[in-house]
Amino acid sequence: MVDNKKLLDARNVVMNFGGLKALDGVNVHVNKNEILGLIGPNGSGKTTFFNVITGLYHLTDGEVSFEGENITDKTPQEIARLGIIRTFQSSRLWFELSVLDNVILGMYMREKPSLFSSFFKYNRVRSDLEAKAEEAKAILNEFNPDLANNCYKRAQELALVDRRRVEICRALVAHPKLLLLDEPSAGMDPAETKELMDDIKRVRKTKKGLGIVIIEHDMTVISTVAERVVVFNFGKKIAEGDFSQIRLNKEVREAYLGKE
Amino acid sequence: MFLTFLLQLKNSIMLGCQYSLIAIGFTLFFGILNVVVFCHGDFYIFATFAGATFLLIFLNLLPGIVSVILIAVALFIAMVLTGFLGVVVEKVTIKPFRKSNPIIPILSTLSAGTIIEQLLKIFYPAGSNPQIFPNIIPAGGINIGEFLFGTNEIVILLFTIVIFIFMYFLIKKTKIGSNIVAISQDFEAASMVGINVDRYVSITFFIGASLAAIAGFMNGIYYTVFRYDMGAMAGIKGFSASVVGGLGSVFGAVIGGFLMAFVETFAAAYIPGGSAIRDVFSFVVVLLFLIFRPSGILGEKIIDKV
Amino acid sequence: MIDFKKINNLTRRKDMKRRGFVMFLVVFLLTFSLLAFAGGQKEKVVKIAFIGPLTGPNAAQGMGARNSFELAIRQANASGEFPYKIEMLALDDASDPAVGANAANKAVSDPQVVAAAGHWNSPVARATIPIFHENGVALVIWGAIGVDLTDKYGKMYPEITRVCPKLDAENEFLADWLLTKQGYKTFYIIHDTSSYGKDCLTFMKIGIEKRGGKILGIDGVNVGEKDFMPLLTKVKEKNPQVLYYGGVVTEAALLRVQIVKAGLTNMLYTGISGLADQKFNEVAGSAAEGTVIVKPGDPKEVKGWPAFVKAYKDAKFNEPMGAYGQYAYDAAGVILAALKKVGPDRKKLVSAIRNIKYKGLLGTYTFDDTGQTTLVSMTLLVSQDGKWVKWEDSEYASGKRKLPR
Amino acid sequence: MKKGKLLLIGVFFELLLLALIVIFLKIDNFLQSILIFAVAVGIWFLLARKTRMVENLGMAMEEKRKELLLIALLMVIILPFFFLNNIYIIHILILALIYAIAAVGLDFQMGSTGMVNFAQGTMLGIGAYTSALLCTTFGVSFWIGLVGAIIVSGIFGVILGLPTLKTKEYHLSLVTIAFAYVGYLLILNMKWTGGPDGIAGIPKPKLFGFSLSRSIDIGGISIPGKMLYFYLVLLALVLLIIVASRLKNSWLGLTWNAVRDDEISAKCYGIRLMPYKLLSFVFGSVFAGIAGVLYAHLVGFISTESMAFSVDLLLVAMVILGGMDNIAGVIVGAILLVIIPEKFRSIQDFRILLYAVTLILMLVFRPQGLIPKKVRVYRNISGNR
Repeated sequence: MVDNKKLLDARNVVMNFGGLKALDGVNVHVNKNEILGLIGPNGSGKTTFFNVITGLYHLTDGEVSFEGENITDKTPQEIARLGIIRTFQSSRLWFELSVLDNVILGMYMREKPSLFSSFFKYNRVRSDLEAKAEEAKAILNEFNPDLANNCYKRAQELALVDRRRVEICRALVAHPKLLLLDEPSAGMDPAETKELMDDIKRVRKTKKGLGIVIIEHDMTVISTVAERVVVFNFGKKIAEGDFSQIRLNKEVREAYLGKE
Repeated sequence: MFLTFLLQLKNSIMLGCQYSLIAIGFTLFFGILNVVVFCHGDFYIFATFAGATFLLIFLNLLPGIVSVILIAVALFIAMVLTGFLGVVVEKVTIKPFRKSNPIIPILSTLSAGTIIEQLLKIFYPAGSNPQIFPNIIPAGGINIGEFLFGTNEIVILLFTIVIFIFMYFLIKKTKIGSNIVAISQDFEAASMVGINVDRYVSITFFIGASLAAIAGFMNGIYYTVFRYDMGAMAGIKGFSASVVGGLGSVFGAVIGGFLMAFVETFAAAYIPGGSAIRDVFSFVVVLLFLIFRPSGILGEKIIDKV
Repeated sequence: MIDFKKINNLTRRKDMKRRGFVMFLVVFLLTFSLLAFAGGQKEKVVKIAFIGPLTGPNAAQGMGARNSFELAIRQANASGEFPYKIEMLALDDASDPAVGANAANKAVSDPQVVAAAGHWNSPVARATIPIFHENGVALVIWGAIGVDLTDKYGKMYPEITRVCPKLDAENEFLADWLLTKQGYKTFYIIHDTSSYGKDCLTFMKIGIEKRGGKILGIDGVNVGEKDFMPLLTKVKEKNPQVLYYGGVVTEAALLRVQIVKAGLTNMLYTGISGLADQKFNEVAGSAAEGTVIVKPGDPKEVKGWPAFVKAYKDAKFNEPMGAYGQYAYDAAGVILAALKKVGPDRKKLVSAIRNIKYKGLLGTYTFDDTGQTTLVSMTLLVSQDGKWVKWEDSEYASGKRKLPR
Repeated sequence: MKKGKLLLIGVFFELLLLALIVIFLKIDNFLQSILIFAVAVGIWFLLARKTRMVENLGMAMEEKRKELLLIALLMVIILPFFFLNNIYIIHILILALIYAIAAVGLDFQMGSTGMVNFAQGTMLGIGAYTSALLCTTFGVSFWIGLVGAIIVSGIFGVILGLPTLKTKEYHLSLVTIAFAYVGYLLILNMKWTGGPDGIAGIPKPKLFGFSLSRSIDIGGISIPGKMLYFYLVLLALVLLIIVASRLKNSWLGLTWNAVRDDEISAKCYGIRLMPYKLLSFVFGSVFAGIAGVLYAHLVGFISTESMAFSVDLLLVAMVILGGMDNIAGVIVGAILLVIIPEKFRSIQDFRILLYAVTLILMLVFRPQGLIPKKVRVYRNISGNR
């Protein structure tokens, strides 16, 4: 049962790079507690859509609102603080930091780091950080015990799968309300993909009210996890609905499935 | 009054020729590898040494030969030597660090520059003293009324213009140019479509360094006195010029070079006590550009890719 | 002491190798400690410190002076008038006050050092003078000509004396010659922004204005500047009779060459000892012709000179003597004379040097109450056919050639 | 492995190190010093190859950190007593510590936040000039001069940091270069800074009444004033190290590293770049300012030579050589680059050349520096290592 309160609502979003229209008036909304699949051929503007929502790109026209609040002109930082957290296609961890530090930094927004305390209440700051470390370790353990065991590895030493896992952990500890996953399964073999999907399912079970948008090429992922699917092509939304309908949609077939 | 203004204009153009030639090198290197080669100024002074040395040798070995040919040959040798120096420096101090933190190449090239400078100082005969550039261009020149246009100035100006035109054709019209441009737009892609990236990197460094060589040679002709430690400042000025013009844009580098020269010359000429702090003015201009228009005059806007 | 057995047990493998290493460590440690703490026990020597720019931009001057200084010491040892061996402790100040301060500290912290001669750069002297004062070691300045060194510090500290003439004397002499003897009226002053250049400006300005000359303009340039065209274009507009440059050889030569380029042929180019180096003529080439400078006491006058030059040659130093060699030589002479009188005692030497009357290479040295030598003689040089020629025997004096006006 | 034994190993190595340093400083002969250096390095490699010594040492550093650091500090405290008869070496040691302070400050930008800064030497100069001017013209005490310098250099840190809003990497490096030159030229050409003459006669600080310039007698042995100054600087260094390590091990350090490693994901986790970059500049500049004050009052004379571009480069080299984002490393780098050249004075002209060559070799073969940075360790969490 999905309660149908809109979490994110993007109305006719337009994004221009010079001449080229990366997004051409798309309307997308995400509900609480739902997993929205976002598919479309390469260069159809999926990632651009993420960048617009998270405020990395400033959109040319249109409006994005989150929980009824207009976030069109907000900075990435402000948007993140509202609870929209994303992962990246080419995973963007802090590579010279340890896995543990990466996850701990995910909790940055739950903190109010103050210079004063780092001088004069240093011990408290440390003990607090160590508590955070415990929490980080716990969630790493949930996803993959070896990660927890090698939590002092530098992020750059990790395998691709683990990088994505760490990225998801990092995102979760930020207590997001809306989680944007950009091709989490890219470059994984079926087994790994399977694990990943289980992880995602588990996440949405444990985290109440969390909305997830997931960009994917791998249709099996979409078909298993996504409750609703939106299809982009050339920066336009060409279809919307659940996967079974989508796959029958003629336009989509030409644009997308036709390719496979 | 107005005459003085014209003369100052000429002075700044003379200075601008050198700055822009150095700046082009910076901009080429940055374009192709996204590195700033901090020893570029030392290429320049190295070339001045090389040019002077070979001119002296020629003038002593075969006196009475048409000096134009001698100059051409000496310049050519200087260009080739400096060009190879550039290639070597790239191989040793930049190639190993293509993937690493940009701080590293900054430092490696800086120390490479120091090494060149020190080698000149230690191993060139009486290298720590000021050196003489043989006076090859006949004195005199054209006098338009009070306005004196020295022969060497005319030579430098014409030659610089030729170089600019040559560069334009090289970049726009030749295969080399198009490939270099391709690499600067997307290193990986270029290597995928089968451009021998390393080769073109070397070529670029050869070209850039030999441009610095030309600037160095002109430096000799124009000032006739030079010293091993005059490279560093020239390098920093060239770098500033290329940034002001917009790193990555050759034409911008030219504009930037002349702009810097104008600022300096007129600060020295018209601001009371300005000659002592002329560099302050040029650097302030650089700072203003960096703060309000980091992409420079012609550089394309810097957006970090996601 | 450390129980090596334990350490062996720590390091898990039980072969003899490791014991070997640890022993090796110990042996190496002991040997080098011995090597370190041995030393110092030598025959009775007295050291005189020499400080000067042995590296850096002014290394040429520094090395020449160092050699001349060493020459004097060698001669003293050879003379056998001293019951102990005299050694020179040559220290580098690299023309950098901080390095100079290090060197001064090194000198005063060596108990064998009884006195010191130092410095070509005035800023370095300003940094080291307090150190020598604090430790009560006499410092004879051989090359730094900043006026305040004696006028200010020399007055305060008895340790400080100077054998070379100070900078204002030279400018005074030059100004007098230009205005009263030659009757030039209008001047333009360019100086580098070093303290030398600034002092030049100060005293030349005084000298000119005192004699009713007119200064059309003053400009500073940074050391290392090479492009003087904007400045000279400005000067051309003002059209002075004389351009005075307060600075040193490289910029002076660059300036000279560009003066000709800028077509300022009817203007006299002049300066003081900063230009007094054959290098200027070499570098400026034909442009140098007709440059007039003042240089303190041309040594070639004094009769001891040929012997000195010969001795310097025979000593087979690698570097030429430089413009200040003779002063370093006499600085050594002053110290040695005082040493002969009162023996190796820092305190006694201080007063002995101040009150000395010493017949040196360039003349008889006595010091006034600021520690400045009273021995002053100036020579006027003019660049003629790529050489510095004494004004008196130049073709300009004889009227064969004319100075620009 | 028993902890006591670990401690023993640590102490043993520290003693060894101390002995080496003392010997190295005592010897005046260039070749001998080189020889010692070679032997030391050789032994180190042998140990690393053939025995567990080095691993154990590493373990000791982990387990017995506090104790070992304390002992090390004690050793540094007794160090000057080896040179009672040679103030010069104490002078050099003081300089080393002073540059270490400035280098640790520079590391906030280069190591923690990944911004190259060629103006640290200029900041040092600014601090030195501030205190020098205050003390000579207004005759205030060293301590007030120090406070003044901290404030002024902090302000300049903000000014230098502001352009980082717009610029990165090479552009930023040019900003700092330009700043360095402008600062240098302005101070050189202004009247009230003494221009090229610099400022002489900067007083030695007074501690509990007596001035550090004169030597005092304690139980027969006279302790030279230099030595007291040494302890003053050492105290400053220790305090600043504590400050630095607290900054780096608290949230500030983490966020700095986040900004260094990836600005975009930093943004996406709510980290605002500007304040953190500014902070790293401000702290760095304040450290440089303090170093400058200590320098000015040590030499007693300050002029623009002490803030020339070469000083900026030297400081950068110290950070690289020692190891970015690692306080211990940076300090080692600073001390090496101050002490070794003193030995190289005997080969005068080749000195700078050797610098440059070593730096390049360093970058090629060990870019992470002599003592590379380590990952943060959180003690009381389960399954550590």
